[in-house]
Amino acid sequence: MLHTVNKSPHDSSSLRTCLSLAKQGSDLLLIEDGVYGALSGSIHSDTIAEALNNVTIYALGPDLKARGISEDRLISGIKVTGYDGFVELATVNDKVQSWL
Amino acid sequence: MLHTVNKSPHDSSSLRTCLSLAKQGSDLLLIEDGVYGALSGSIHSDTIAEALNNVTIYALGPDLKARGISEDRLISGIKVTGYDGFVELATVNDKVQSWL
Amino acid sequence: MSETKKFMYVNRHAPYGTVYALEGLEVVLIGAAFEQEVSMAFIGDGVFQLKQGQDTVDSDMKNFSPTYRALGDYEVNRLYVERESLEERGLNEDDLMPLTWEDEDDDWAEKKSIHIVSRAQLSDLLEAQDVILNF
Amino acid sequence: MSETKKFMYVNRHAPYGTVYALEGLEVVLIGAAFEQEVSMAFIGDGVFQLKQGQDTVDSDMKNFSPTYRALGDYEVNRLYVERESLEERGLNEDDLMPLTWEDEDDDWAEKKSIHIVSRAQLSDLLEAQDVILNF
Amino acid sequence: MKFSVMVNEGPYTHQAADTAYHFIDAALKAGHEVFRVFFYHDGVNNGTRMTTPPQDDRNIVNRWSALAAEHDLDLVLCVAAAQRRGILDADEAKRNGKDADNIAPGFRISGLGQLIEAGIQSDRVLVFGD
Amino acid sequence: MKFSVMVNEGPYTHQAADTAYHFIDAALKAGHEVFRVFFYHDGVNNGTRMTTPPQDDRNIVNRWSALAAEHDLDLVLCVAAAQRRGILDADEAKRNGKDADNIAPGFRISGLGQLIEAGIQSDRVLVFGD
Repeated sequence: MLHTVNKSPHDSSSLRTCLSLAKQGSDLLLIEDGVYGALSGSIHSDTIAEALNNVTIYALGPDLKARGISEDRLISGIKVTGYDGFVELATVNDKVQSWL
Repeated sequence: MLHTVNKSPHDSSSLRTCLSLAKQGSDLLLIEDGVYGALSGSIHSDTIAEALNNVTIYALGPDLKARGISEDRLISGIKVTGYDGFVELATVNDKVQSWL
Repeated sequence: MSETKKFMYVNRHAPYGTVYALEGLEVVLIGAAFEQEVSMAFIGDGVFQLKQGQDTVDSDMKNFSPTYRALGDYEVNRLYVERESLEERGLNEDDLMPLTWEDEDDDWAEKKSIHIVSRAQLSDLLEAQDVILNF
Repeated sequence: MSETKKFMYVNRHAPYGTVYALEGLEVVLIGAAFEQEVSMAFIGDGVFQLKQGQDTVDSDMKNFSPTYRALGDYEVNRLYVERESLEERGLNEDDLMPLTWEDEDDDWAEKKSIHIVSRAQLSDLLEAQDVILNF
Repeated sequence: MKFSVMVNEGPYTHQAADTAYHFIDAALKAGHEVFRVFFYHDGVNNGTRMTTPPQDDRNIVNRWSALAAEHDLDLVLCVAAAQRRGILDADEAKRNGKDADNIAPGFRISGLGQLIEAGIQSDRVLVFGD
Repeated sequence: MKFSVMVNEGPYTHQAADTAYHFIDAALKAGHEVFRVFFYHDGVNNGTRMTTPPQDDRNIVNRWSALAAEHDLDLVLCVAAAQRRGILDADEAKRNGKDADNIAPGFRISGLGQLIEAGIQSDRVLVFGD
């Protein structure tokens, strides 16, 4: 199952709720303002780094780039993908849950 | 100064940000989904009860009523007011900051 | 048309502050006509949608809470409410509207539509769906 | 028209995810023509508006970050950024665009427009305003 | 006391448009003056006459138009925000080569300067949004 | 693979309409089928031809219309959501006694059943919103 989160973890509870319900082995794609969750060194980084033991986390490259977040600033283990990768994730997973 | 918060404290950081910046003696009015912050027994109730030492907190009655929250469920010390009271608060305070 | 699918409507917004709850409910009612396997999940502030005693007379909005009571008649009778979300908000099952449906396979016995489930159970339920729509 | 008022534009939204930052900036530019005492506050995710290196070429949105660099020419040179908001997000002053203005009362010396302030200082600044507009 | 109000969200989607309406209504009833209501961001969607909400719900657009008629309220839609969202009066339709307009009675389209002026002229400015 | 997409927010205000567009564009480029794009809530505001965004920004409405023309995409605006927000085609304008319509090329107005049908017919449904 693919989860998407499009909100900043600083402003919204969406990422926390997603992580509380995502099963081991799920994919999580951070999009839009959700990509701020991929930044290392924030007060949420430890929680997200820990979640990497459970789920594979991706961040949408075009959204990182728009916001001026370079890949060297990401939490180690988070993968960057494009819209084509988003489509691929939505294909290989049997369904998609958007944590709006 | 009058502060308004219109978001649930469970979903948004608005109330927390407001309380971190509101000065001693300020008025705070909870409106719309912000009135959920007035509920006693929630994981945020202690923080809000503590803030009552600093600021006077009001909740908009019509918004409580719409959401089925009766006054006996509110954190002790929170006052209920109507739209007329909202106007009065905006009048007696020299300005209004909306934590959207 | 293909076989029956499992549809879950996931509700995470409080009522009235935004329109998502009301318009989400409109989808559920229309969807009930399609004879799919339907359930609703109430997570986070979504649990507030089911709060008893909603009264919009002073705020001049449409009180759509009675519509939840009609869901049973449309055979929408699996409303899953996350226990942890209730507890975090200072609510319990008695705070929710008593929603029921009549089971025609059991001599029209009146049964509860609301099922309080744990976070772990809800996670399993999400995983079991074919289509998830979020409101 | 009455005397000069203190206007503060409070920015609490990240750029691009929503339009508030972009349309808020349009208000600041228009407002600069009114010769009021103007400042901007960046709180919470609003600090992300000033992040260096924004590039929207792959997302086909309008990159409005260059507009912040123009603010100095409009004599909008008091941009207050909450230090705690930066720190919570893993950012520091070097992550922000280097915004400057030229002080005509000081032989056109180039000065910084961004002022990193503590939560307590920001609270004082808010209190000192006449009009607060939120974006 | 002289109030101005900024409304940042469209009708129905967020309660902001409702709260702004009830606040203004209460302020007028208390004898205050409302200098201007400025609609910005999606708030401009409050000013289309093309809405047909369900019969059993409030009609937010008509409610604004009626309040404006009763109290000679100045309801201003920001032109830049309105262009992004497709809200037009006859002049704007002509200027932008559109074949119709959709502004509701009691509203007018103008620039952002009207918001700043409202801030200067009013004793209090309140912002309602998301 | 057969995709359907629900878009819940209007253009510009939230990035959802952009992300949905780029996702669909990428899916089509990868050779997938897009069965339907269903616009709900404020998403119906993607379907008005009355917008005039600034020259230096993307034109979200025109972008949808062009994609629909190129790929014979089915872009459906929910009728109930559209009525609340003032989006109309000629039929709806007539039915509701309005003097104009504002729907953009490539969009059609229909009922919520179209969303459920999309869920039944498609391999994947994605929701983009706020």
